[in-house]
Amino acid sequence: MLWAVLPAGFEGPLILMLVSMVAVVGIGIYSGNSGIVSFGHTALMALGAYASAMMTIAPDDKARLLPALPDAVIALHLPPVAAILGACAVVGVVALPVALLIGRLEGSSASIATLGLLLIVNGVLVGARDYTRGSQALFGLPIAVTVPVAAAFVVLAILAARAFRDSRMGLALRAARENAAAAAAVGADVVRARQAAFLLSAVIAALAGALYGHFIGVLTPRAFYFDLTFALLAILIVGGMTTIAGAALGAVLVSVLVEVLRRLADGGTFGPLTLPPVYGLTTIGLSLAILAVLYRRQGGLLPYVEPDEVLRPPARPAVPPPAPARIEAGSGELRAERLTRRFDGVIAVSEASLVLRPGEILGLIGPNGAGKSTLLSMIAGSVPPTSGRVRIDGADATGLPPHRIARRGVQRTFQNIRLFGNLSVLDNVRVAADGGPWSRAEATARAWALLDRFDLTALAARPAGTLAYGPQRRVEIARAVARAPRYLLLDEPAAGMNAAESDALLDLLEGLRRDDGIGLLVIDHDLRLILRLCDRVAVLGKGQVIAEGPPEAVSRDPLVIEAYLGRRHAGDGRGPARSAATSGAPGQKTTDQHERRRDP
Amino acid sequence: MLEVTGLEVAYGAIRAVRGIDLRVGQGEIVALLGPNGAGKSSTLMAIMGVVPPRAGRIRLEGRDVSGLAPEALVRAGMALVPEGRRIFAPLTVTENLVVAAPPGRRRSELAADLEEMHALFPVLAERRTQQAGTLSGGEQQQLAIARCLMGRPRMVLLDEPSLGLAPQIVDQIFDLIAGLRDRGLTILLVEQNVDLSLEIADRGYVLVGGEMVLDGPAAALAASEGVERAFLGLSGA
Amino acid sequence: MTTALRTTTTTTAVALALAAGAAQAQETVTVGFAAGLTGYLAFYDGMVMQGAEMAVDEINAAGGVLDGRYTLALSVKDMRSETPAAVIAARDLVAEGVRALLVPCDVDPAIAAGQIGQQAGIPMIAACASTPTLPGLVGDYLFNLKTADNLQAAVLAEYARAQGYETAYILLSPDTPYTDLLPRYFAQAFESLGGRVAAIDTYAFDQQDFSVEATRIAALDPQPDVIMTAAYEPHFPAFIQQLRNAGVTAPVLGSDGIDSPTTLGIGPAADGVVFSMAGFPVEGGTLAAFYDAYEARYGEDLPFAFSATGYEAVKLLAAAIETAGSIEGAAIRDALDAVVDFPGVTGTTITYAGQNRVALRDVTLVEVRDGEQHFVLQARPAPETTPKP
Amino acid sequence: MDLLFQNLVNALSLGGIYALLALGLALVFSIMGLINFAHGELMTITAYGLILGAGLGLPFGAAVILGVALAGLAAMAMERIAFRPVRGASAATLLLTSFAVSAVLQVLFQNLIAARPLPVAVPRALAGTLDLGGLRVGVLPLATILGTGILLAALALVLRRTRVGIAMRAAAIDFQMTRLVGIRADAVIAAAFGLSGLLAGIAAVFWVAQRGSVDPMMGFLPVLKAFIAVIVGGLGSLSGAVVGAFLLAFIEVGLRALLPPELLPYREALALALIILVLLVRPQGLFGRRETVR
Repeated sequence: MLWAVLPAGFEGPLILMLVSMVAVVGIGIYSGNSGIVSFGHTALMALGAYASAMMTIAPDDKARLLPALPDAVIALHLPPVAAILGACAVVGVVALPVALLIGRLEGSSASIATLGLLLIVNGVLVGARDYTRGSQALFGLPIAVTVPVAAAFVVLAILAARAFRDSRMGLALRAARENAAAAAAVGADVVRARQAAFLLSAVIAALAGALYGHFIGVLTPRAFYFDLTFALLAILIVGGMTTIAGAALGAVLVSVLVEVLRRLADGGTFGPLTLPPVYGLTTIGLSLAILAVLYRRQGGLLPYVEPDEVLRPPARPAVPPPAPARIEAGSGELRAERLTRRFDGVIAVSEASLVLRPGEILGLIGPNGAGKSTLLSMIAGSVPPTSGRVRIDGADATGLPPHRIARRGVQRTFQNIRLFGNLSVLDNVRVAADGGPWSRAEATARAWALLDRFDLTALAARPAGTLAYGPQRRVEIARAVARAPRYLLLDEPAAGMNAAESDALLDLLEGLRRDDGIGLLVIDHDLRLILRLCDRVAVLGKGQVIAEGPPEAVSRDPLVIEAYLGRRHAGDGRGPARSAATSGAPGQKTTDQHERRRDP
Repeated sequence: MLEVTGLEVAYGAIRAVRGIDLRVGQGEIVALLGPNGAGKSSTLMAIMGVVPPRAGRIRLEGRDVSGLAPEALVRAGMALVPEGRRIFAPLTVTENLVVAAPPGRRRSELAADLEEMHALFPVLAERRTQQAGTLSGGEQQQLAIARCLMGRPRMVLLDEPSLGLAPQIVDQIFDLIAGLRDRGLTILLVEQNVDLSLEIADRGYVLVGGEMVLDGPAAALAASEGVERAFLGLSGA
Repeated sequence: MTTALRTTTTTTAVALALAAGAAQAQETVTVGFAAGLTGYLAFYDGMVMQGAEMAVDEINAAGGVLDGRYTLALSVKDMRSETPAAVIAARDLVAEGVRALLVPCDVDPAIAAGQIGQQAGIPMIAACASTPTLPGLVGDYLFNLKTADNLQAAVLAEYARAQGYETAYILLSPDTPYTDLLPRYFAQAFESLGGRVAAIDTYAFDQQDFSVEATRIAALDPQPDVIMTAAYEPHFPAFIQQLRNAGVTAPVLGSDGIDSPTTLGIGPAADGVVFSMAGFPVEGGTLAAFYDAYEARYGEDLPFAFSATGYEAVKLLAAAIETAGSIEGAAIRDALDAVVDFPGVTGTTITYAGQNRVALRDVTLVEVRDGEQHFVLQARPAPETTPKP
Repeated sequence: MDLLFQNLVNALSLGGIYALLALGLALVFSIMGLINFAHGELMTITAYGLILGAGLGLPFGAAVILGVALAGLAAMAMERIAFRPVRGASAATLLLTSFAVSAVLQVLFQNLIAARPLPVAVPRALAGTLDLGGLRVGVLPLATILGTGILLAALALVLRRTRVGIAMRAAAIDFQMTRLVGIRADAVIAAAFGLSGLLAGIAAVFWVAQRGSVDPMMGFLPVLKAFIAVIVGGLGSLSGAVVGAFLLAFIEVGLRALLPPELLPYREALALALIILVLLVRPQGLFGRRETVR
């Protein structure tokens, strides 16, 4: 037994290291998966510690220290380990409304809310002195945390954290950390996942707090305030917030550093060296270590990928991939009805209507700023329309959030590729497959099958952000298909591709229509691709649908050409002259226009 | 005036600009045309030092300015009117202009510069105390141009000045741009509006998929079908 | 590690002993101190440490304890003014084999470290935490040395009544036992002597603005005869300044928490403040001599009573070891528990016998005038005035 | 009536100090996205500067100038040494960096200056009271209100009228664009830090004058309050920071003056709850810019 042979002076620091490991692994469940730095988990630790104190301090002492407590609480006298677990349950209940609230927030507003939680809990613990002794120490907790007890709970915390990380929710949350819009677009309910993560991490934090209480034996609100918050965040940042291994490694490194510095700070003789005491060395050393990591490796020492994920390539499950039935033509339609969107008084899209049926490919073209992406975003739910309706297979879907639209069978890709950059290619697709009507293993099998189909198998373990442009596009489309959508909205899938790449893309898209029966809406500037691919083409100009029909007809429509290139090209005789601005030689006209514009 | 050679811009693994050459002569208006996503804005941002290029050289008036910070390029005589105008909306019109005056400029000179801008853009004179965010799109575009002129640049880069503006306003803006050349400025104009751009430009380049596919005198480009084909994605057909 | 350390020390000690021509080999008795050398306790614990160092050196220079069989050593661990670190420091010290322990100046870490020492059966002295309930909370190995809160309060109350003050306004903070209990003891004693408490107001520890409280006092009609508080830094300087700024002129009584340079340095606002302390360096007294020695050694031009009680603590331990004739914890504890009229360096005698490990000793009152302390009186309160802890 | 007036004075003087601090925090935040928790140490530096000035035999006014100047210089040094390497990093990274800087400075103060509180003598003139038509007002609160008021007005003038002020406001709106009109990034950031340091320094003078002492940890609490004020006002909004500061001061003073004694212990929690209430209604703060959804 390791701890039995440890010099006596090391047992305390070792236990403290294990307890801080439980804490940071717990915080990591929320912060690591969601990417939101939390300042509030120290408050949850405090709640856990105080809850456990209520259940373990001897009734006589409780009656003396906290006479205002209800008799039932005073009478409670559980053995420490039972009380620690009980405290986790209590904090779980208390943290539920907090989790529901904070889980709704993202980014820095969530961080700030957690800071508010820290301040409020501290204020309440200090203020409720009849129940907590306020700022004064609450003592008499049995000192019961030994190395094996702490180590056992570390294992428990790591298992819980790992289970969450690998769960559907955990994967969805990590995806949202990388790109919130894309996570919503594949149908992930990020809010729910974040709420669950907060709740679970709150419980683990409470566990850490209770362990801490039963290690120190004395509680004060001040012990669970900024100093501890800072110390725990330092561990997370140094190790790498985004992995469990990083959190654990951080706990080891920081604890060792603190211990070494603490001994150095006390002065004394180290071999031939005699050092004078340097007070505050620990704080300085810890701060400099944090700065060093922040300056050099902002993701921490072990970012994003767990060590075992590096060592073990992702495996294919034994189950066969589910193959959704081909979607029948005529089984419904996606309708955009008179959709309008204003931004600050500017009309981006005006009364645009479209119909997309399963098994057809509809092109949407138009010059820059015509409102194509806005129209697509309105259908996909990421931009709420100012007016108009979206109907999916007859049901009204107007104003639904993107993940609900996605769950109704509408998937999209983005003009600027939005992948989950630090997740593997496989996980990128798996996040979406997770939402389908099949088991987890089947979802994974489906993701593999799609990688095969999109020629991505060799790249399965690569972080998606490190791929070249073409493969990134393919990953994005594979991801959009993973949930077996009925309708697929593609925003400039060929932008930036060379001819060979866009030819390959063309085949892929045709395959989706032919083999799966998916209805595709394709926005692109590459008219060659649009003309070859589409059954119908709609043209958007200044927010309005100005033409719709078979590709050949549309491509000759002078209104279309004018919208793209200006009036003169529309008038150079390659189509029916519907435009008014035509006369004279090009050079001549230029002057005319100049004249006209100068002198209105 | 401006000479760009072998410019490459990449965001992570995505190559937005793939080794282009570009030259703008003293007093010229050169149009850089191309469809959405062709890499036009990336080119401008790289020239202005906002995005570090992966490769390539940028020379201004013969001097190598590659790798300079945006503010240093501004002091070297270059200015950018960015896509979407990016005026300082909560600031007044005058404050928007004053902020762009070089640090060394004296009060009297500054006042003269403001007068000049007011003469050039009468609408800005009318609205000098108004918050810039309350201006119409066209007025904001004028403000953005005036702001860049406050630094007395010799070389101006304009990114999609017509974007989101009504047609008559676009006409006005293009008149203004043509007028700038008459004041001796050299202009690199990035546009989607091919017709109008080629009307006022001396020469043009066409960028597709991060690569330069066409260049030539404006009139020749306007007459050629190549531009149209490039735009409509027919270049390879 | 522990053994190695002891061997080195022993070797040095032997060498010294041989050089001095002494016949016996000496062993070291280590006194541990889990001290807040950084953080908010640094001022207080640092002084206790220096006083203790002086006592250790003095005793060793005089040949050690138990007929020179042992020399003393002081082992100090910085607990950074953090309670958990105090536990770890105390555990380390226990593991190192200390024979006695000094606990930090604040009650929370003192209790935390005290629990460790109590478990290990090591006699402990709280050299500057003055809460009289502390020994009761921790157990039979912990002794209070500093003037206990109830003693200070009783002497202050006696003084207030002697000055003819009828009504008192009390400002307390429930955030520490010291700032909470001491004023309450004062109220109790003041009322038992026939005075009346006009009002009790509270402040919070994370409060640095006292304008509201000062305003409230200024608005009292009639004004209280005296204002009493146990607030210390940074609250006391802020409170007294803002009190005077609000135009309140009533005399202010304080306690030994404000025995610090700040009280003397804030200027006119502190003039007239009377507060209690452990002792005053009257000309020719033991405390004055100690302060001279302290200044000579550490160069501080303003030593405070915390250094003296740190010194007293080690002296008391040494005396207890002599009485016990042993360095065993239980024996030292019993010897401490039986101490009667031990002559302290602060100019008072110290008695533990019959006092439940709370030192019975004189309290000194001083008045602040022109940035200096002026002796007012030294007294031991009447037992019937002294509130029970 | 008298009590109400007194507490109004109290709230205004406390709010003024919070406002100076919040403004400094907001200025730096709006330009480089950093919530500088080491801002409090700038206050501490000023306070030590006052002591140094007194030690050098300077008159109080000169000591104030010395202390405030030290804070300004320290702020710029802090930016140059600690924050420049992480410029552009995430908000959390920046925040942690500032925590670390704050911790290092506190330890340095403890080791190099003094662990214990040091007294700061304030001129006798500031300790008196004035009689304003039957209403008694302390000179110091009055001086604080006047001082912070004049300073806020002067600052508004600087931000509106001077070119460096306009540049700072522009940088707060769109930093990259500010560089694109030729403003040097380093200069504007240094100016923002310097100004925030001066503001912290002046706030520290008033704060220390009320407090009478300085210790290494002194700055944490007021800066925490200022941080809350900035959040309430809306991160990134300068006028919001000022409004938030006064709102917080009024809530704090109001609760302390009006709460019944049995609820007084909960005042901090209650104050925060009120703040959270404000944020629930306006999550982006009173003057925060709502991020546009595109």
